[in-house]
Amino acid sequence: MDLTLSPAEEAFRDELRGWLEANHPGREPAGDDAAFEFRRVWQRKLHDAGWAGLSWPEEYGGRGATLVEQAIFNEEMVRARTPSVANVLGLAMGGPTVIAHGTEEQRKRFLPAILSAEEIWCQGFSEPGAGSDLASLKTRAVRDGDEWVVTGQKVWTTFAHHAKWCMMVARTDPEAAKHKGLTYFLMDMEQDAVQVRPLRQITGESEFNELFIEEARVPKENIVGREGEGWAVAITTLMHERATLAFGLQVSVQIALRELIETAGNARGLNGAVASEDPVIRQRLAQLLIESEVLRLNAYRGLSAIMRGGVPGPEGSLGKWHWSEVNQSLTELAMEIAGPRAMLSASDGNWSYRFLRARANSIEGGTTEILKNIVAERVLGLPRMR
Amino acid sequence: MDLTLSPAEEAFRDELRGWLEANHPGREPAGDDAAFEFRRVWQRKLHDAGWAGLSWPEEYGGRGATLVEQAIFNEEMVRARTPSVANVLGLAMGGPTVIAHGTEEQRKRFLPAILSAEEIWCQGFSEPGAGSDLASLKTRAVRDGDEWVVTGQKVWTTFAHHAKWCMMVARTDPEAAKHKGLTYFLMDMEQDAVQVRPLRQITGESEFNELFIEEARVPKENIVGREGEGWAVAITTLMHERATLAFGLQVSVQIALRELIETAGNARGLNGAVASEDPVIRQRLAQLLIESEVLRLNAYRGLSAIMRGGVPGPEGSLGKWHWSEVNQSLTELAMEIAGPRAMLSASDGNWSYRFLRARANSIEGGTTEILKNIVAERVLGLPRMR
Amino acid sequence: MNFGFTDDQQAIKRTAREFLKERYPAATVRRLAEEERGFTEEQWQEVAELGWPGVIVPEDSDGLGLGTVELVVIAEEMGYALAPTPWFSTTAATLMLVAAGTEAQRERWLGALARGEARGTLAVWDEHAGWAPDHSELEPDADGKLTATKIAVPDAGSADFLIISGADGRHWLIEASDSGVRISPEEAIDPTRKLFRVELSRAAAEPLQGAGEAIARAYATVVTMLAAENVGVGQRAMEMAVTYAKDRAQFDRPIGSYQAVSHRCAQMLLEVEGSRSLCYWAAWALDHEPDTGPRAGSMAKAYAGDAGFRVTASALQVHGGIGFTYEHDLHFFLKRAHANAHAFGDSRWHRDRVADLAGL
Amino acid sequence: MNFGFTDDQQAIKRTAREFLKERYPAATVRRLAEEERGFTEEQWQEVAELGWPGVIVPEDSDGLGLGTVELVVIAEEMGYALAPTPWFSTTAATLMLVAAGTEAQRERWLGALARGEARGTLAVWDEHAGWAPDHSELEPDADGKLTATKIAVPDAGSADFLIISGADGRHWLIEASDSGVRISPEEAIDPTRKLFRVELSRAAAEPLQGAGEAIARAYATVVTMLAAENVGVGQRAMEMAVTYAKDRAQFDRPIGSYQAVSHRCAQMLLEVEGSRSLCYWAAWALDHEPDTGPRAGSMAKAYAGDAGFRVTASALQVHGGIGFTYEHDLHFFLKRAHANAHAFGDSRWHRDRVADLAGL
Repeated sequence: MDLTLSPAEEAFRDELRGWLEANHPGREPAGDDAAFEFRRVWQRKLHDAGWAGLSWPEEYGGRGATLVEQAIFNEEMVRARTPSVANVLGLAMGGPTVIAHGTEEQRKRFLPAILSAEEIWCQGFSEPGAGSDLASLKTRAVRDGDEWVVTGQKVWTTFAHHAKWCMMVARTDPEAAKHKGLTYFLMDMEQDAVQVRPLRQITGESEFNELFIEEARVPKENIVGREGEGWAVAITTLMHERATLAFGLQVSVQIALRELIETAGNARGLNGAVASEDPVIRQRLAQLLIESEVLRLNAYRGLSAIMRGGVPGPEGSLGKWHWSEVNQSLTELAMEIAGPRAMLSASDGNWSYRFLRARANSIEGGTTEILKNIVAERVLGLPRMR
Repeated sequence: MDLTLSPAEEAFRDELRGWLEANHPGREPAGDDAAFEFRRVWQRKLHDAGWAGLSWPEEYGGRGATLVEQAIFNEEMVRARTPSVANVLGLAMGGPTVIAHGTEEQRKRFLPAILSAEEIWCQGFSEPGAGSDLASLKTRAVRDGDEWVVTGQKVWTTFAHHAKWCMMVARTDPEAAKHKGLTYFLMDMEQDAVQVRPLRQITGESEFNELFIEEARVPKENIVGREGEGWAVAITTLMHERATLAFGLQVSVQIALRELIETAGNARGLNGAVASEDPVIRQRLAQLLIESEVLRLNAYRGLSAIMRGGVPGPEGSLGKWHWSEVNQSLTELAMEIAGPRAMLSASDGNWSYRFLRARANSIEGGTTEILKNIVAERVLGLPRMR
Repeated sequence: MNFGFTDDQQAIKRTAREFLKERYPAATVRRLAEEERGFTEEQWQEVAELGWPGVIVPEDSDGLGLGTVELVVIAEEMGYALAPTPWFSTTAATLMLVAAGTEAQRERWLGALARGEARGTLAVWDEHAGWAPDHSELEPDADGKLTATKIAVPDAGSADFLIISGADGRHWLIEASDSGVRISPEEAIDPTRKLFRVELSRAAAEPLQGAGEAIARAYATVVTMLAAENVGVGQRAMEMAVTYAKDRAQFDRPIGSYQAVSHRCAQMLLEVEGSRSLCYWAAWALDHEPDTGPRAGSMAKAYAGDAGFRVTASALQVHGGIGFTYEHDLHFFLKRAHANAHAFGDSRWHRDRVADLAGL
Repeated sequence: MNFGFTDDQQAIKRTAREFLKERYPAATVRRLAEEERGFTEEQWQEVAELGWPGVIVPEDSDGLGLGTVELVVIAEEMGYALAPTPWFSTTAATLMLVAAGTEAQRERWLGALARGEARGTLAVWDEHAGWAPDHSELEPDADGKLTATKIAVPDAGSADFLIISGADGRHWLIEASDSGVRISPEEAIDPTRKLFRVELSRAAAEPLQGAGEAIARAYATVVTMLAAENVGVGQRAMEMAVTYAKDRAQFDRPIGSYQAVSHRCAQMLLEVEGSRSLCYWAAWALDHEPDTGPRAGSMAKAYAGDAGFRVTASALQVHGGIGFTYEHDLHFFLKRAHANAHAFGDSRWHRDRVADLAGL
């Protein structure tokens, strides 16, 4: 065990830290479009300096960075409180899936524009009738010469209104068993056959969308993996979602907790005393400090395991599940600290929004129920739930 | 809604309160046998004064008391901190089952000796392979003339070493469907064919027993209900267990919480301050005060519902489940208040014992998992778990 | 000794359930939620015709002269329907006047309140004080005028007068029409109850009289009403979750047949029923056992505050993604449950009070 | 940056797992649990031959000169096997001497400790003080003698010396053979670690020297060891629960196929792995990042204290009635987890420390 950085890793960190100090883009502007443009510019700047797709092979525009460098990168982003990048799904899920299952042509075609944020990616897996039971999806794709014709409906497609490409799973063999007849497509979002309808959330904003797909066309060279093997490719995407994003998520919790502690230090709590000096609040803040440390350490231990073993395993499910609980507790405590202002939307630090937004954490990217099933069955080897 | 007592109820309460003041037997002596004898004497005293089997019909030696009087009785027992009676299972489960399903001869034969604690009752339902899945029990009974010959093994038979009668379910038709081939017997414990082996618990004591039954004889007039209909009779017993005992259980929580508050008022807590003045401890004590009030009120609401509707329903499951959680929290808090003494068995107020004992609360008399199934399926009407 | 409602109480409950179901279907609630005022005068008149604003106004002031149990019966149904109406806020103000109003104040307002001709509200939080609802630092000027800002005041925009809390448990009545009063809407998490910012600038203030104990009991009644709302809110959210769990299939069976879902629903029942028991008891005690009332009220508020949020959040989890959409009705219930949990003292504060009142 | 163990650390872990499995099967643990002393000299000699008592003793005093990571590796395996041995208590005393012993004390004891020829223990709780482990009120007599009673002192009955804590963070070494020392067994909930009452009556006491910070780090190491034990205890209880859930059938299927059981087991994994991460990090930090060490140690203790109890209690629930019998081994794990949660500061106290050390 050695949790110190090697000289090379230290050099990497110092370089990055220096770069971030010089290039931090400041606070994100308000408004969906302005914020998105801001993130796109920020990603391009990162990319130009060689910080995007850090762990991707150099031949595809990455830096071939080690997992530890990737982790250092995430840590430094927390420390500097940088905003998000524009192409989150392309970087975390689309790119890795194309690298793992794509053809050489696909890699050359798609990867550079992911890195530069020229082409934004979204993900079309879930459907109204296929949530946790993803493989029951009904969107169909029918072969027509060199193209596939896709018809169906997708939900929860983040960034769909900004996206050029949708990584999508559709049923290509209605006769085959549930998991067998699926194929993984990269669908061009810029066609009339694809309609994006924003899905308003309980927070009031529309971060997600519905896709209505009516005979959309996908050329056959945009299949990832082989026809009928879409399920395996989709699992890769989901594993990357849970593993890679989980690392990012713990980082976001660290930031949020630091902000909450600041808030508590400035808030007048019960009977007028400073909230962070209240013994009951202190206990809960301390517990969150501990839990967020667990998230961080588990993510690092996961990296060490990948370094030894190769691919991310089902343990990633543990991190996503745990993160959702920690983030929900954190935002609930923020509401308690807000006192009567918990009733107002415009609370300091945007806590009311975050509190509502956190309710989705245990649903998006795999519900907690499904993640517990995965842990029980695939990590602990318990019998399949019937 | 009227939560005041009627003049008759007030008179009943005052009479009882006066009687308890004059007749309180003092603290239970140490040692299993001495304690049991003490409880037997105490029950006899209660019975002689007409306080046992309060709600039973007068013709069977009861007082024909109303449910409210029964509730008042329980409240006054708390207030006076009286010890337990000897024939808990006979009074709470055996008697009511015989009253509901027994023949007139059985009522005459069994009920008086239950009330007087002359004949102690135990319950033989669970088996090593049949815990939550009670109907999978394997103990067999074979007809032999006017008798049944019973062979099998039972576990968790409280008071078996003191008991004269065991209310027992055995399989009389091995061909019939799981729930159909069962019959309910009253088995005489005083025969060599029944061996009682004390089952040592994690607390060190042996409150429960195993029964090894090797061709025990039960005369056919000791069947309760009809042959093959034992499941329905057993359900009555269990309903009474959950409903009647639940009322007693909430009372025991009230006593325990009062004692814990006293303990906390005398204990030096964190950094030497009085434990009950510690804001974190106060929050948890207050929550227990609230939860125990919920237990009490739910029990009363259950009585009101029975007064309107007749028999205890599956809602009783709610009380038993909730009680187990409250009692576990309570004893865990007691350990926290005990500080380093939580490591010692001989803590003040016997809290270490109670803490260990409470672990069984969510298992005995229906596991929490089974009770939640019952609530989900029979109260909320959710589909049967498969 | 009977937890059942009297025939009259049953009748009120039945009427409330039917009236609110008829007049406040989901579409209406949704529309009112998006408006600034949140109700129409016609809607208020209908409520007034049922006599609800006068439930606790004495009969000689045109009220019904009923008690807290009746308030709680209506409040529970209000929560169940999530009807946006200023009935809660105006009843809170009425409770303060009944408890501690001067003869003149009662004369001037109670009849009008009972007849639905006037509305009031209760303003407790100073802009810069701590979160305790009894922690106002507001002092009057030497000539008795008030200058201060109160936040998160329910329905102030449509109230005729405000009861303002101040330091040392003092309270004043201020007319909304006073030139020193400025009322502006605040953005509330729960859009079915409108909150306002009230800025007072040397506003004319009439002190209430009445003992601290009467005021304490009025506050206990207010929080018991909020707890009762959360019972109704939780009951409705639970019913939505149970229905969804029966209908929605994943992996070829209804999700309600999975213990992860069915045990979640069982837990909702436990918490809703616990809240209900405490509310009914608190209501009864406030009417009949003055010593127990405030403790029971704080118990009900603490428990139902926590339970309301947990039950609605749990119902959202049962619904999955669809429950997170604005199009689904569930979030309105979650937001009300949340707001109620933090209004007039959160669970932490009420547990502290329970500890105090239990002599800890 | 690597969470993996070095080859040496792996070897220690492997040896510990095999040795403890071989020498401390359940029947042995059970037998020792029922004896007053809890281990034999032969058993101690075996442990000493592995070098474990000298893990953190410098090499020039015949120790292995290793660090906290190695201690934690062994402690985790000790918890997994639930081996009753005075290794923890004697290591706690050794840590104090290494951190704050005088030259003479180190000279006199460290070599003997490392070679397994002597044992010590650490006595912190005054009979009448509060529960904080650093809250002793003990003051020496004018001539430096000690009169006091310490409770719940692990393995004192077989120790050669005791480290006694007092007011203002002072510590003394007392030889068990001193005529002013009376040691008597206490009945402990956890029978696999023997606790004693130590009565001092004008006992000769040699003060330790050393700075407060070194002592604080020694205590942080002690609690990290206890946390690591709870990792092993939790791991073992989880494995027992998972095995039982696969084998035991009710309603014609293994109980592990019910979410009420399988999700419970998943929760165990979450908490065991979280505890493990914190322990390894704390151990590493205590060796390499002195500023982080105490905070990390308190985090590990708080989390693993809670988790150890919850996981073992949850495993008992999975087992149902059989898990509540003395015949089943599970309860020994539950009792150890519980005792560890309360030893040397409970989770509440360590969370307070985390808050302090995080600058809250």
